[in-house]
Amino acid sequence: MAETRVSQVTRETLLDWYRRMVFVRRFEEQAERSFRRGKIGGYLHLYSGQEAVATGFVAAMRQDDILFTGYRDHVHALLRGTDARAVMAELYGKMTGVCKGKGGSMHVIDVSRGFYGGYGIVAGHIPLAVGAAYALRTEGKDRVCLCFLGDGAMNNGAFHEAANLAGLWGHDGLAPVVFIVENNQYGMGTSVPRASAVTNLASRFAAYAIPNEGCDGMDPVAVFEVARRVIEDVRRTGRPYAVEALTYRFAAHGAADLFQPYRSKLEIEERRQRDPILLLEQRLRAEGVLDDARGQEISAWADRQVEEAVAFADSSPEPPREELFTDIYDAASDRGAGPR
Amino acid sequence: MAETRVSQVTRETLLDWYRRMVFVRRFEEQAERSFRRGKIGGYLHLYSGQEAVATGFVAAMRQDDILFTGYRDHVHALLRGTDARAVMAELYGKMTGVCKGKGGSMHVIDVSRGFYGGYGIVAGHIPLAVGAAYALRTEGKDRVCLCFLGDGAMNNGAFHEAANLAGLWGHDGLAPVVFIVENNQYGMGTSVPRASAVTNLASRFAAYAIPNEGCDGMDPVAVFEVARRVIEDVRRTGRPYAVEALTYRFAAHGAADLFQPYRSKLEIEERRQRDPILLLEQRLRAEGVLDDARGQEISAWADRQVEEAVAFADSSPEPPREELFTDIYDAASDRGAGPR
Amino acid sequence: MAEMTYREAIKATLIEEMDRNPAVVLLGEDIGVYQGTFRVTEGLLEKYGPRRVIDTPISELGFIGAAIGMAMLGLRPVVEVMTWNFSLGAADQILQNAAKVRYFSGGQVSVPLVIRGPNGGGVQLSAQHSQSLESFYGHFPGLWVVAPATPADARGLLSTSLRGRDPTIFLEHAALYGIKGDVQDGESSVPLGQAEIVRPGRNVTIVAYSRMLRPALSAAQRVAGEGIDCEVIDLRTLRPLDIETVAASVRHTHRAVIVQEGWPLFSVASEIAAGISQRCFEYLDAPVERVTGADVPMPYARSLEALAQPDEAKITDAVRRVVA
Amino acid sequence: MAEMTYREAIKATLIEEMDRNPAVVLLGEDIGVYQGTFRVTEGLLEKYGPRRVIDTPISELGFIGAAIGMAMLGLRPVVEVMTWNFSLGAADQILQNAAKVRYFSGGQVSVPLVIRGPNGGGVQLSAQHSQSLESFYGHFPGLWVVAPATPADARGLLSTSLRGRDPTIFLEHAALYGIKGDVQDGESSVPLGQAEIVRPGRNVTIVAYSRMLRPALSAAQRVAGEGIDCEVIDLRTLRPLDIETVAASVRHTHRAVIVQEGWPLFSVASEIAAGISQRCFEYLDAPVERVTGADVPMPYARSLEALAQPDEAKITDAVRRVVA
Ligand SMILES: Cc1ncc(C[n+]2csc(CCOP(=O)(O)OP(=O)(O)O)c2C)c(N)n1
Ligand SMILES: Cc1ncc(C[n+]2csc(CCOP(=O)(O)OP(=O)(O)O)c2C)c(N)n1
Ligand SMILES: [Mg+2]
Ligand SMILES: [Mg+2]
Repeated sequence: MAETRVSQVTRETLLDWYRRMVFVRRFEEQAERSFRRGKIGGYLHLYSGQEAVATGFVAAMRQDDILFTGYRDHVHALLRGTDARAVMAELYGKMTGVCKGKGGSMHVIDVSRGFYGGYGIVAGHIPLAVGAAYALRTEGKDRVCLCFLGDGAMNNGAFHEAANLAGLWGHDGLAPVVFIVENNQYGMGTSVPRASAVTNLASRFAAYAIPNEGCDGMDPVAVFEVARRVIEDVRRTGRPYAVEALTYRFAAHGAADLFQPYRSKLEIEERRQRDPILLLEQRLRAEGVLDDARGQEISAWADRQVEEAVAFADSSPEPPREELFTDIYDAASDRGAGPR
Repeated sequence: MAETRVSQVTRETLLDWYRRMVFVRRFEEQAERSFRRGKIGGYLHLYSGQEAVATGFVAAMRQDDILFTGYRDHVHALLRGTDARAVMAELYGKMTGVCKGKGGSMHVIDVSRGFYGGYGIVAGHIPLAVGAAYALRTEGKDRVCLCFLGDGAMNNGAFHEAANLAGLWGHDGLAPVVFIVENNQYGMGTSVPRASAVTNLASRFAAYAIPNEGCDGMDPVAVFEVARRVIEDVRRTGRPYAVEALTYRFAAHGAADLFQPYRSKLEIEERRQRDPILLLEQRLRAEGVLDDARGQEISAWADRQVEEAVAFADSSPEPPREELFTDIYDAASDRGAGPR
Repeated sequence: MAEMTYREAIKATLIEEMDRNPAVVLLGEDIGVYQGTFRVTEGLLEKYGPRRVIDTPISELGFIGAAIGMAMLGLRPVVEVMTWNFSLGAADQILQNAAKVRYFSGGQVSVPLVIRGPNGGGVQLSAQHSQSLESFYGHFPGLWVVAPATPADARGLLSTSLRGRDPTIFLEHAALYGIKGDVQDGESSVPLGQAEIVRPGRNVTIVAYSRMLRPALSAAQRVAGEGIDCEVIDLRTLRPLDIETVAASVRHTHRAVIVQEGWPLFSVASEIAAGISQRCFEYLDAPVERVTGADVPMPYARSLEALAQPDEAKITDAVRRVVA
Repeated sequence: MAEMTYREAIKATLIEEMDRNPAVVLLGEDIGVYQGTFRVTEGLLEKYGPRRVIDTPISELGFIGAAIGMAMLGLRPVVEVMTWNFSLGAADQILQNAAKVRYFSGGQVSVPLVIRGPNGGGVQLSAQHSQSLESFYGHFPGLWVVAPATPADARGLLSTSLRGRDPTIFLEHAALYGIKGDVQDGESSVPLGQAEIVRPGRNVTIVAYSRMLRPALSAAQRVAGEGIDCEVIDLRTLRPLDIETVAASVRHTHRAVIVQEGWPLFSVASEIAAGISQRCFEYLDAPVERVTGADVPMPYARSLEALAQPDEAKITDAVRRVVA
C-alpha cells in the first residue's frame, strides 16, 4: 500500500488534498453558523464526514469531464474549483451567487466547471446523468460523466430506470457514466438495512450488467485509486461502472434537524475516530509532511478563504426584482411569440 | 418426471387443464373476431400461447388467495372461474359485464374470485399487489397474493420500488407475494435484450433479496410443480418469491396491430411447435387419456361455451346513462357533503 | 374546547382513528424512528408498533401504490408525503389507480386512502420544494382534495376523510403547523365540500384557503378601516368545490377577490373566477380580481420569494381595485 | 401547397429537422423497429440509425429524464410518449427538472426538448388511457404547451418547437393523425402563443383547440342556418395562452362558448372563461358557456364514452343558450 500510494500519489498531492479537505470542512461549518444566524434559509445539507469521496473522485476527473449530484452539493462545486465566494453567495441568496441566488444550497450549479448540479429530488438527477453521458459520447470525444448518489436514492424508481438504460446503452459503448454511491449509512433517519432489502449496495448494480465494487470512503487515496482506474475504464469503453463508497455523515441530515433519534451520540463519536481529515492528517504527520506549523498555516488559510467568502456573500446585493421573471424561458425566444 | 407428474397431477387433472386451455384459447380467438367486427373497441390483448403459465399457477392457488395482473387479463379471470359470459360482456361494454362495461378488456376484475384485475399501465399494478399482500398478512390469515407481470414491466420504476418493499417487508414475514414474470420475449415490439440490460430476468430479483427461479412456461405441469412449491413456501414464510416463466405470445401484441416488423413469421412458426396446448394434447394422447372422439367432444364443448358467451354479450343491454356518474365516489358518501 | 396547534390537531385525529379502528395504518418516510419530518407522527411508532407505523424507503411510487393495494384489501392507510412536491413521483399511482379503480371496476373496489403532508412554499425551499399542487390534483375526478386553514378544520376534515371510503388528497401547510386555535373536545367532523364564511361582510367577497386565509383576514381587517366591509370565505375543500357558497356571497357583495398561493393558469382561482362570473353574471359590479402566486418557478432568494407570493398588501390592493 | 395528413406533417417536420440538425435525436418506446405505435416515426430508424432513433424500455421516468440530460449537454431530443397518459410516470422529471433547471441554475442550463405524442380520448380506451392532460401541464411555468388541430399547424408548431430552446409539451391527438389538410411547401413555422381565428363571425365566439376544433366548426356551420354567425378560434398553444385574441373577438361578439375535451375543474376552459369575464366585463351580453368532458374517469362502453365527451350537438346547444 505504502508503495502504491507513493508511486501513484505524491506527498505534495496528498498535502494538497488535505488542504482542500480542511477548507471544505470549514466552509460547511461556516455555512451552518450562517444558517443559525438566519443568513441562509431553506434546507442546508452538509457534507462533513464524506469529504474523501468527492476529493478522490474529483482528483481523478479530467478538466472536461462532468458531474451531477444531489442537494448535498457545496463541496463538489468547491473541489471542482468554483469560487467559494460564489458558492457562499448562492447560499446567501445573492445576485453574485453561482445561480444568481435563485437556486440556493440544493442547487449549486457551475456549468463552466462541468458541474451540472445540484438537485433536490432524491434520485431525480440520475436519469439526467445517464442522458448527459450519452450526449458526451455522441460528440465523438471521450469525456466521462460522474453521478454521485446516496444510499437512499437507490430505492427510487428513477435510479432503476436510469441504471437499466445505462446498462443497455453501455452494451453499445454509449454510457460513459460512473455511479458513485455515497453510502453514508442513512437516508435522513432511515438506515440502509431499514430501506434496502439488500445491504450490499454495489451488488445491486449486477441487475443492470454494471460492473461494481466498494471502497473505503474515508480514505481519499483508496477512493482515488479506484476512481482513476474506473474512470479510465469507462472513458475507454463507454460502459458504466459503479462504486459504493462507505462513508459517514457527521452532521445532521439537514442543518434544521436539531436532534437525531435514529442514531446515538456514541455511534457518531466512534465514526469520528475515522474522520477522513483526521486519518489523512495522521498519515501526513507520520510521513513528516505535516507538522504543527504547517497545520496552523493551512488552518489559518482555510479560515481566511471562508471569511472572505462570507464577507463577499454578506456584502453582495440581493437579486434585482426583474430577476423574478428571467430565466424561465430562453431570453432569445419572446414568450408571446414562442421559441424561434 | 413421469413419476412426479403422475404422483402429483392425476390424468384427470391434466385432462381438465387441457379442457380449460382449449376453452380459453377459443375465447381469445373469438374475442379477436368480435374485435374485427367492431363489437369490441379500444385495445384487446390476447393471451394465446401463454396459457400454461396462468393454468399452472391458478391451479396451485387456494380459493381465498388473490391475484393481480396487467391488461392481458381475460384468461386469468376465466381460469379463476369468472363466468365467460360476464367477461365477454365486459369486452362488449355491456351492463352485464364483470365491471358493468366500464372497464373493458384491460380492466377485467372479479373481486368475488379474488381477481383484483386488470390494469392498463405497465407495472402500475405491482405496488398494489405488494400492499395487498401486506394487508392479507395483517388479517392474521395465511392468504397469498400472486402478481403476474411482463418482461417489459421489469424495466419500470414501479417494479423496482415494489420489489424492494416486498423484499424489505418479507424480512418481517409481511410480504406473501409471488411475482410471476411472464417472459413472452417481447414488450410490444421490443425484445428482452433490447429493453433489459440483463436478460436472465429471474436473477434481477436478487437485488431485492427475493429468491427466484425460472420455469418452462409452455408446460402447465412444470409450471404447476414450481407454483405449488413456491406458493406454499410464501404462505408459510410470508416472504416474496419470484418465478420467471419462459413463454411466447402467438398473437400480435394487441389485436389492432396488423403487422409485426419486430419478428419473423418463421420465428412464430417455430414457437408454435411448442404450443402449450399442442404439447399437452400430445402427452395426453400418448398416455391414452385423449383420443379423437374425446378431443372433438372437448372442442365442441369449448366452442359452445364461447358461443353462449358471445350470444349473451351481444344481447345484453348497454349500461344506462346514469352509470356515467356512478362508481366515481362511494355511494354512501354524498359528493356534496363528502365521505361520512 | 381546547386550544391546540394545527400539528397537534392532526396528530390527535390520527390517534383517535388509530385507537378506534385497527385497520388504520400509517406509511411514510421517516414517520417512525425519526419521529416525522414535521413531528406530526411523533411517538406513534412507539405507541402502535412497526406494523401500523411503517417507515418506508424513498419510494413514493412504490409505497403509495402499496397503500392503495392495502386500501383495496380492507386496511385504511394514511400516507404521509414528506412534502407534496415528492408526490409527483407517485402521480401515476394516485391518478391512474387510486382515483379510477372504483370506476373501472364497476364499483367493486374502494380505496379508503388518505395522503397527507405539507403543500406550498414560503420558507425559501426554492423551485423544486415550494409547489402548490391543489389545482393539479383537483383536476382529476375520483379524488377528494382538502386544504384546511385552521386547527379545528384540520381535525374535522381529517376525521371525515379517515372515515370516508375514497382517496383523499389532504393538503397541510408547513407554515401552519405551529399556529394555534380552538378545537372542540371529543370527536368532531367537518363535511367535505362545504366552504365556510369566516368573516361576514357586505362590500367584497374574499375567497381563500389554506395558508392564504390569514393574509386574507388581515387584509379585510386593514380595509375595514377604510370603510370596506369584506366577507371572507375559506374554501376548505377544493374537490368537490363549494362554488354555491361563494356565489351566494357574491350575490350580495357584488364584488370578489380570489387569493391563492399557487400558479395562476388553469387553477383554483381560474375556476372560482369563472364560476362567479357565470353564476353572478347579473350581480357583479366589477371584474373578479385574482391574487395568485407569480407564474414562475419559486426562486430561493428571500426577497424574490416574497415578490412571488400573495400577501396582505397585494390582497389589500386588489380589494381596493374591485371597489374603485 | 401540398395536401398531407396530420401524421405526415409531423413526420415531415421531424425529417426536415433531423436532416438540417444532427443534434436532433428521437427517443421513445417502439419508435424504431416497431415503426411507431401510430406510425409517425415509420422508417426513421432505417434512415437515421439507432444512435439517433432510440428504442427505449418501458421507462418513461428514465428516458425522459435522460432526454433532459441530453438536452442539457447540447443534443435536441424529441421524445415520443406512446400516449400522454404514460407521461404521468415521468411527471417528476418533466415538472421538476425540465421546467425548472433553467431557472434554478440562474440561466446556465437550457433544455431544448420536445415531448410529443397523442393526448385525449375517444376510441374506447377507458379510464387510464383517455386523459387530456393539457390543463395539468399548462399549470406549470417553464413549459410550453402546444396542441395543433390541423396538419399545417402540426407542422408549423412542431418546427417552431424544435428550434426553440425550452421544453415543449407537444400534444397530438390519436383521432387526428389521419385527417388531411393543406401544408405549405418548404419550411414553415407557426409562432407559439398565437391563437388563430379560423372562422370569422359576429354573434358568438367559440374557442376550441386540438380535436375539438372540428365539432366547433361544424356546430358553427349548423347554427349559421339559424342566423347565428359564430367566430371560431383555435387556441393552438395553451402556454403561453393567447387570451388577448380571444378577448378581442368577444369584445365584438359579446358572447362566448369554450370547448374542451378534458375535465372541467381547474382547466383551460376555467381560465379562458375567467379571462374573458375579466377582460370583456363591459362587453359580455351573456355568461360564458363551457362545454367540457364530463367530470368522470372515462368509461369503456361506447355509449357512455360518447356521453362523456363534447360533440357538435352539445356545442350547438351551448351556442343557442348564449344567444337566447
Ligand atoms: C423523491 C424525494 N422524496 C423525499 C425527499 C426528502 N429527502 C431529502 S434528502 C432525503 C434522504 C436521502 O438519503 P440519501 O439518498 O442516502 O442521501 P444523503 O442525504 O444520505 O446524502 C430525503 C428522504 C426528496 N428530496 N425527494
Ligand atoms: C407506463 C406505460 N408505458 C407504455 C404503455 C404501452 N404499452 C402497453 S403494453 C406494453 C408492453 C408491455 O410489455 P410486457 O410487460 O412484456 O407485457 P406483455 O404485453 O408482453 O404481456 C406497452 C409498452 C403502458 N401501457 N404503460
Ligand atoms: Mg445516505
Ligand atoms: Mg412481454
